[in-house]
Amino acid sequence: MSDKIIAKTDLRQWLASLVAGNDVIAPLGREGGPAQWKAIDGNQEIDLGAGQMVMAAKEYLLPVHDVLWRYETKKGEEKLEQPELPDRPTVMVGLRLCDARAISVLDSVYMDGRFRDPYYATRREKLALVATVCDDPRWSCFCTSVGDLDEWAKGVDVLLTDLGDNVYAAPVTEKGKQLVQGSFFKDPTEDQTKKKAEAWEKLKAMPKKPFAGKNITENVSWDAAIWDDMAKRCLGCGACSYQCPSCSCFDIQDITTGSLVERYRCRDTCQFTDFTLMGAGHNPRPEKKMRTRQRVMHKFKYQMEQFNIIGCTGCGRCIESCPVNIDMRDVLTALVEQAD
Amino acid sequence: MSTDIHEITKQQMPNPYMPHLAVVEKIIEETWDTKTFRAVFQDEELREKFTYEPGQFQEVSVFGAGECTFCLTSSPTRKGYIEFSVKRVGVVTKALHELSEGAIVGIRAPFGNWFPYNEWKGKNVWFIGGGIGMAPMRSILNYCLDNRGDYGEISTIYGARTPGDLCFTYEFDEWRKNSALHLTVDAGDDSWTGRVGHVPGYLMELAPKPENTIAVTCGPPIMIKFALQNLKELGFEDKQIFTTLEMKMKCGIGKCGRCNIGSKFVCIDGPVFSFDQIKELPPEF
Amino acid sequence: MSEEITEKKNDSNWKPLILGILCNWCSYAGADLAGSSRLKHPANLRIVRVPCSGRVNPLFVLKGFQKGFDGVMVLGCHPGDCHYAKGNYYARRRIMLLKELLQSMGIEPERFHFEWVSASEGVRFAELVSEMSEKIEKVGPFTGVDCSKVPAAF
Amino acid sequence: MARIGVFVCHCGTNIAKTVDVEKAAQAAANFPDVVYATDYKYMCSEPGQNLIKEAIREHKLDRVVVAACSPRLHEPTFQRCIAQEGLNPYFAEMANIREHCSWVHEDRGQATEKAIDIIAMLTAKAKRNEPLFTKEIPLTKKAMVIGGGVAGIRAALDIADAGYKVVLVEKTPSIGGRMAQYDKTFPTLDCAACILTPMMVDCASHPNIEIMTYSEVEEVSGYVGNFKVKVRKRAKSVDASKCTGCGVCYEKCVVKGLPNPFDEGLGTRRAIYVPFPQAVPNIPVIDRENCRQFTKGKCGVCEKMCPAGAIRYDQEDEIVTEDVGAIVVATGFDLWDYSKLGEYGYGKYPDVISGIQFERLMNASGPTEGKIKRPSDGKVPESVVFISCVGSRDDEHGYPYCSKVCCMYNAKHALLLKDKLHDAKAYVFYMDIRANGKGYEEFVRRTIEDYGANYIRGRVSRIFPEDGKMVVRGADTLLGQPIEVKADLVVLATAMQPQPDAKDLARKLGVSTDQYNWFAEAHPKLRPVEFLTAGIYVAGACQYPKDIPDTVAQASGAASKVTGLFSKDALTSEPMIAYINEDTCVGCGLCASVCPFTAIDLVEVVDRAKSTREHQVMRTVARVNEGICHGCGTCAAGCRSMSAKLRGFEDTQILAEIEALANVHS
Amino acid sequence: MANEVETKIREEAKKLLESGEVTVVIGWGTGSAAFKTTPVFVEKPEDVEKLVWNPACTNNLAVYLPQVAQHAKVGIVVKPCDSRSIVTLIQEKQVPKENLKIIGVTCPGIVDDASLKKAGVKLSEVQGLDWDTDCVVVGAPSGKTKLPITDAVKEGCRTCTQRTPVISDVTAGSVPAVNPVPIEPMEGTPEERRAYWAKQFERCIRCYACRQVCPSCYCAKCFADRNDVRWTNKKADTSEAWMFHMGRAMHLAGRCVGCGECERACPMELPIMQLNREVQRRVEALFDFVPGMDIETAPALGQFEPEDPDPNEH
Repeated sequence: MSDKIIAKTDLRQWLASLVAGNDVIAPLGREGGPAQWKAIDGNQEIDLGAGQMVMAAKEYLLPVHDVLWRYETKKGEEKLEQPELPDRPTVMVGLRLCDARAISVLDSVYMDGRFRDPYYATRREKLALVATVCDDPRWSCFCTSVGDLDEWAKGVDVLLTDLGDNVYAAPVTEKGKQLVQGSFFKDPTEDQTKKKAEAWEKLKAMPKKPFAGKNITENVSWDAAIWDDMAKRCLGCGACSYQCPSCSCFDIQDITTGSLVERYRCRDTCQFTDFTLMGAGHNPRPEKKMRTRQRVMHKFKYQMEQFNIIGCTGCGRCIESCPVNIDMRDVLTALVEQAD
Repeated sequence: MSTDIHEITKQQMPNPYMPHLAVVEKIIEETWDTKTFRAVFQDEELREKFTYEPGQFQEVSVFGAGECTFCLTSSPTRKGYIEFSVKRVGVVTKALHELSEGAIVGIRAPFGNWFPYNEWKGKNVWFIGGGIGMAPMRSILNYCLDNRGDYGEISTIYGARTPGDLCFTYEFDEWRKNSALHLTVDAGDDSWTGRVGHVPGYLMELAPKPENTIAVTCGPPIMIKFALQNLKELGFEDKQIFTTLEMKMKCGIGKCGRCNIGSKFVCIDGPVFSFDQIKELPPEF
Repeated sequence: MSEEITEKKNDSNWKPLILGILCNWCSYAGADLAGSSRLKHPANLRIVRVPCSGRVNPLFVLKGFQKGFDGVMVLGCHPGDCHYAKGNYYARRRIMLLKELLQSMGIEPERFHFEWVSASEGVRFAELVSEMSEKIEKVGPFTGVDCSKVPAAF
Repeated sequence: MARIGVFVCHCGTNIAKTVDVEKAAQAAANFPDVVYATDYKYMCSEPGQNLIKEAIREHKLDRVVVAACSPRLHEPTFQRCIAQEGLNPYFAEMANIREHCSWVHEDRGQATEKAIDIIAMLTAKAKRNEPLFTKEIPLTKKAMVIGGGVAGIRAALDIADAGYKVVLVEKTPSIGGRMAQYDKTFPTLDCAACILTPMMVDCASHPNIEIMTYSEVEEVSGYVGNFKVKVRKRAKSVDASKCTGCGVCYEKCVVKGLPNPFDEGLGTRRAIYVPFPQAVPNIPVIDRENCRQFTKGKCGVCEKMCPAGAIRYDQEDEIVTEDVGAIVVATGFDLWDYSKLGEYGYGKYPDVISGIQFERLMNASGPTEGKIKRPSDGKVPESVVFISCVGSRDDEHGYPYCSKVCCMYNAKHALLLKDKLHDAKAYVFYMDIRANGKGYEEFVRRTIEDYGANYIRGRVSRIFPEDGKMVVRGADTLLGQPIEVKADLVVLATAMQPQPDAKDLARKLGVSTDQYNWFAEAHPKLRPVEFLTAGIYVAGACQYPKDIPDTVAQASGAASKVTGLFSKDALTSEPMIAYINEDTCVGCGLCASVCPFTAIDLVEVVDRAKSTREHQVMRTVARVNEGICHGCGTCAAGCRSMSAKLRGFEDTQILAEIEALANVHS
Repeated sequence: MANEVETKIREEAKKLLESGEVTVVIGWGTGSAAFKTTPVFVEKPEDVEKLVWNPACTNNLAVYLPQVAQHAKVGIVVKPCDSRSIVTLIQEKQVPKENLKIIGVTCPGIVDDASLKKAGVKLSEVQGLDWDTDCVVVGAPSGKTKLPITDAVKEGCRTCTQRTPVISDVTAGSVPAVNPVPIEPMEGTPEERRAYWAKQFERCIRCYACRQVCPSCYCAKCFADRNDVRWTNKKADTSEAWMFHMGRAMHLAGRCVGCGECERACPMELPIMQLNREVQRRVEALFDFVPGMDIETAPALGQFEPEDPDPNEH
C-alpha cells in the first residue's frame, strides 16, 4: 500500500482532522496517574510516546462498565431499553501490536463464537486500529516469544513507526488507507523506508524466552508442579486479568435507582473466589491452585482449542502488575521444561 | 437432531442480552423451599412461535435483584408457556420466591444443548433423579411421554430426602399411566407407605438392563457419583449415560467465561453431556 | 451531575437535604418531643431511626455523602445516658474519626454533624436542625464526592 | 416482590392541616412495590384499623406502611393490627409524618414534600423487612423495690400480697422515707404516722418481703426477667439477728448532739442511733464517722452495755447479689437548698426554715415534741410567714417547674399553726394557688376563710432580721403596693428536686432521666409507670414532684405492672436482636469486645470447607446469646465483614431508606 | 550490608526447619528481575539458600498467615511494618501466636518499581540492589549509582518511624540510622481536596489488588463483594470507587500499619497510602493509638475511654 511519512509536528493536526469524521481514542496523559485511553477532541496533547499503556486497548471495546439495558419498572410505564451504541467510526491511535493482537483474541470470543456479542461487535466493526511499532520494549515484554509479529501486523489498519522527527505511517487495510490522508503526509524516502524496516527487525530480534517456538498448548499440563507454586504465592487479586489485553471474562450486575433497573457488565476475573461460586454455596474451583491453573490453561490451551488462537500476546502487564512477582515467562518456561 | 435451535434462538433474540418480558401466570409451591413458576411471554407472537428443546436452560431476571440460570422444566410439546423450578438459595432465587402471580420477569431463552432424544428413539429410557435434579429431567420425561410411541420402556426412579421434598407430585399419576415411576425417600413419615432408602440402592434393586437402554441421571453430586458407579456395575457404558451439568453462569452465550471447563462452555456445549463426553473434560467435577 | 448542581446553585428556592441518623431512645424521642412541643424548624432533615448510635455504621454516613446529600447528622444519647449503656461511646470513637476523615476528604465540616440529644431536649433538637440548615445554606449545595468541578490548582 | 400498602393518616387535622395527605397517598402509590395507598382520618381508630385489614385481604398486601405519628407511640398498635390478618407483625412500618413533620413545619408544600420522602424511606425499608419471631426466655418471679418510702412500701406490699417475693432496698437505716417525717397529711389531716406505721410494720412482717436497710444498689446487669442486682449492705455495726431493739446502746452512747437528719437538723441524735422511734427495722446503726470507737479507737460503751451482745465493730459492708425479674424504682425526692438564695438569707437566719423543718416542729415525736417553737430562742411564734415557690417556678435560681405540693402544704401548715396557736398570725405569700386535687381547693378555702390565714399574692424580695423578728418584705401584687410583715418565723416551701444520686442510679439501671435528673418514664400517658428498659418501673416522686395520693397510686400501678409481668410463665424475647452470619464470620472478636452486654461469645465450629471426613478442621466464629442481647447493634456497626447483623435494623433496610431518599431527590 | 542479614535469616530458617519447630519458612526469594523479589515458601533446610534480603523485599508476608499459619507451625521473615501486621493479626485472632516463629529484620526502607522509576532509574537496566549507609545502591551495566534513601524508597518507607520489628524471636541486622520524613497533613480548601480525591478515585478499576495484598484485609467476604447488601457496586464510577476506598479506609482505621503494599499493588497509581495516613494521623491524635505495637492493647475502635474526644468539645 501507499506508505506515508508525517512530521511529528504535524501529528496533532492529523489527529484533529481525524476527529472531524471519527471518534478518536488515544493515550491521554492524566495528572497524578498513568496515561489512559480517552476520547480526544483534537485539542489535547496526546502522548504517542506513552509506550505501553497501563490499561490495554480492550478498554474501549470492553469498557470497565458497560450498560446492557435499562428497565423502567414504574407501574404502567414498564419499558425495556437498550442504550445507544456509538454509530460514528472510531479510530484508536497509539496502541501497540500486542494490544492489537489481543483484539483479535477478543474478536474470536465476541464475534466468532456461536453467539455474536452486539455491544462488542457494534464497536468493533466501526473501529480502526492505528498501531505503533515498539521501539523500547519494557523489561516485562515477551511478545516475540509467543507470536509472529509479521502476522500480528496484518491485524491492524495502520502501522506507525517512530523515526525520530518523523513518523512512518504504513496503511495495512483499505480502511487504514482512508485514514492516512491529508496534506501533511508525504511519500517516504528510501532512507526512511530502510530505517522503518530496521526498527521492525530490531523489535523482532528481541531476546526470546526458552518457550519461544515451542508448542505451549501441548505443554500446558493439568498436573504441572508450577500450579502449586503459583497458588502458594498468588494473593487472588485481579490485577493481572483486569489489565490483560485479552482477558475477556465479565460479570453482570443490576443497579436499581428508584424504579429504574440498569443491567451492566463489568470486568471480572477467574482469580476471584466468587467467580464460580454458586448461589447454593458450591464452588467448583474452591482452591487458589484451580484458579491460577484455569487462567493459564485457558489462555494457552482452551482458547487455542476453541478458536485456534493463543490468548496471550506477551505484553507483560500481568508480570508488572503482579504484587508477588509471579512471572508468566517463568510459568511458561517451567511448563515447557517439565514437558521436556 | 432437528434444525439448529441456536439459529432459532438467534432469530428470537437479536440481542441475546435483552430479556423477553414475561408474566408469571402461575406459581406452584412444590416443597418448603422450591417453587415452580409458569411464565407466559408478553409478546403474543413470540408466545406462539417460541420453541426450545428438552434439556435447554434459560436466564430469568427479577428486575432489580438480578438474573439466574434455570433449566426449562416444561416440555416443548406443551405450548404457550414455559416453566422453571426454583430452589431458594441466594439473592435472586429469594426474590423469585417473593414474587406473586402477575409479576413481570425477564427471560432469555433458550440456551444450551439438549437431550439427543432423536438418537434415543426405539430405546428404553431410565430417568434417575434426586431432589431438585428432577427439574431438568421433567422436561425430557414429559417430552418422551408425549411421544410415547417413539420409545421403549420408560422408567423413573425419583428420590428425595423426605416425602415433603418430592416435587411434581401432581404429575405422578400422569407419569404412572404410561411409564413406571419408582419413588423413594431417605426418611419417611407417618403417611409414607413407599420405599425408604437412597436412589442408587434402589437402582440396584430395580437393575435395569443396559441393552438398548439410555440412562439419564441428575441430582446431588453424591447421588450422581453412586448412581454412576451402579450403572457401570449393571453394565451401562459411559455413552449410554447422560446428565446435565450445573455451573455458575451469567451470560448464557459463551462470553462471560464462568462456565468454562476445558475447551467447553457449559452454556453452549452443555448443559447436557454424556459421561463419555464428561470424561474428556478436565476433572473439575 | 454537574448540570444538576449548577441548577441547584442557581435555584433561589434550594433547600439543603440533610440525612439524619438518630438513636431511638434519646434523639429520635427528642425529635418527637420537638414535634409534640410544636417547635418549628426547617423541613430539611430526613430521619432514619436506629436503635442506638452504636448501630451507626460509618458506612451509612459515607453512603449519604456518596448519594449526594447536602449534609448528614448523627445524633445519639449523651455519654452515660445510652439505653444500652455503652453503645454511644463506641459510636463516638467511630463517628469522631469519620468526622475528621471527611474533612481530609474535602467534605466541609458544616456538612457533617455529630451530637448528643436526649429525649428531653426537643428544643435543642429543633435548634440543631435550624443551625445546621443555616450553615449548609451558607456553604451551598453539595457537589458530590465525584465533584465534576476540578479546580486547576491541583 | 413485596406487595406494600401505604396508609396515610390525617390524625384529625394534626397531620392533614399541614400535609396534603391525599397527595402523599397518591405519591406513595407510585413507589416501587406499592400496590395500594390511601388516606384516612384516624388510622389508629377501629375503622382505620379495619381499613388496613380489608386492604390486606383485598390487595394481598404483605407489608404495611402507616404514615402517621411516631412509631414510639403506635407501632405496637399497627403490629397487632396486621398480625390479626395473619401477617408477621414486623411487616408493619410507621412513617412519622406528625411529630417529625406536620407538627414542626408550617409550609404546606415543604411539609408535604417531606412527608412523601419519609413515606418513601419507610416503604423502602418495609420492602426489606423479614419476618421476626419471639422466643421464650425464663422469668425470675421476684422483684426488687429500690427506696423504702411510702411508694416503695406500697409497691412492695402490693407485689408481696399478690404472692411474689420482694426485696426492698433502702439507703437509710429505716424504711418510711419522707412521709415518716410528716406530721399530718393534707387535705384530710390524717396523722402521717397513723397511716404509714402500720404499712411499715406490715412490710417488716410480710413473709414475702425482705427488707435491706442501710443498703444501696451497686450494679445491675441482666435483662427483664433475669436481672442480677448487686446490693451493698453497709455495715450497721450491729448484728441484726441478735439485736432486740431495747435501745440501751443509744441511751448510753457518749457521743451526743449530732444533728439528726430525720429532724432536718432541728433535733439531735447520738453516734449509735435509730433515726426515729418507730423505725423499721428497729435496729440501731453506728455512725462510724462520729463514733468514738471508730474515730479514736477506744470507747466500746455500747458494746459493753448491749445486753444481747449485738454490737459488731468489725462488721464489714456486705455485697449480696439478688436475682430478680423486675425492679421498681421509688427513690423519692430531695429538697432544694434554699441557702442558695441571698434574698432569704442564705440559710444563715435560724428562724427562716423549710417546710419540712416546720413539719418536724409540729410533730409530736419531733425535736420539740410537737410544740411550735422557733429555733433561735425557742419562743412560741406569734406570727409566721409561709412563702411558696422557693426554687420552684424560678428559672433564675431554682427550677422552672412547679413543685406541685407546696400550695397544699403551705395551706396545711397555716391551718395547723392556727389550730395549735389560735392567736398566731399566718401569712402566706403565693404566686398562684394550685389546689387541683380531690378536696384540695376546699381545704385551702377553709384555711383562709375558717382559720383566717392571711394570703398575700406576691413575691418576697427580701427577708432580714430586725428587733428579734424577721422582716419579710415583698409586694402585694393584688393591691399593687409594697408590703412588709414582721414575723417570728418564716417557713419556705422549697422546691422538690431529684435525689442527688438519681443520675448514678439511672446509669446503673440503664434507664434515662430528664434534664433535671428526674427519672424519665417510657411515655407520660401510655406508659407512665414504666421505663423504656423492660422490667424496670417507676413509682413516686423520683419521677416528678407528687403528693402522697399520686405517689401511692403510682406505686400500686407499678406493682400491678410487676405482677402482670410475673403472671406469665415465661417471657418472650425481643425479636430485634443481633445474629451472626457464621459463614462469613472470621472470628476476629471485635463484636464481642464492643458488646455492652457481653452477649457475644467466640465459639469453635467445624470448618466445612477445610475439613475432610478423616480430618476435622475447626474455626472460630462469634455467636450471640439471644437472651442477653438487647439489640443495640453496636456489633453490627463494627463488623467489617458485615457478618454481625441486627434483626429489624439490617444494613439492607437502613441503606434502602438512604437510597430511597436519594432516589426521590435524584 | 544485606549479606550479613541474609546469612542470619538463612541460619535461623535452617535451625527452625531442622529442629522441626516449623514446617515452612516464608521469606523473600530472588524475583524475575534484579529489582524484584518474590515470596518463597521454604520447606526443606537445604532450600534456605533461596531466602534473600535486599531493598526489593517489599512484600508484607504476613498476608499469608491467616491462610497458612492458622493450623500449622510457620516461620516467617518480617520487616518492622510486617511485624506490626502480625501483632494486629494475633490481636484479631487470625493467627495463633504459638504457631509462629518470627525472624525479624531491621529495615532502612524498601524500593519498588514506582519509587525507582520516580528516582530516575531505568528498570530494564537494573542488575542489583543493595543498601549502603543512608543510600540505596543501584547496580547497572554503566556502574553503581547511590541514591539517598529518602529519594529511592516507597512512599510509606520515607515516613516510617519503626525501623526494628516490634515482635520477633530473633532479629537480624543493626538499627539503621535513617531519619523519617515528617507526615504533612493534607492542604487545600475542602473543595480542592474533594476534587483531588475525585480525580484519584476516577482511575480505580476495582481490581481489588490493594485489598488482596493487605494483611489486615482478611475478611472472608469483603463488604464490597456482598451481594445481599449493596454497599458499593462494581460500576466503574468515581463515587462507587470513593465508597469502596472510604469504606476500606474506615475498616483499616486503627489497624493499618502503613506497610504501603496497597499503594504498590495498585496498577492505577492511586495514592491509597495518603488516605490511610490521614486516618492514621487522626487515630493517633484522637485516641493516642498506634496500631500493631502491642498484642495486649485492644484495637482502637474496639475500645473507648469515657474521656474520649467529644463532639461538643471538639
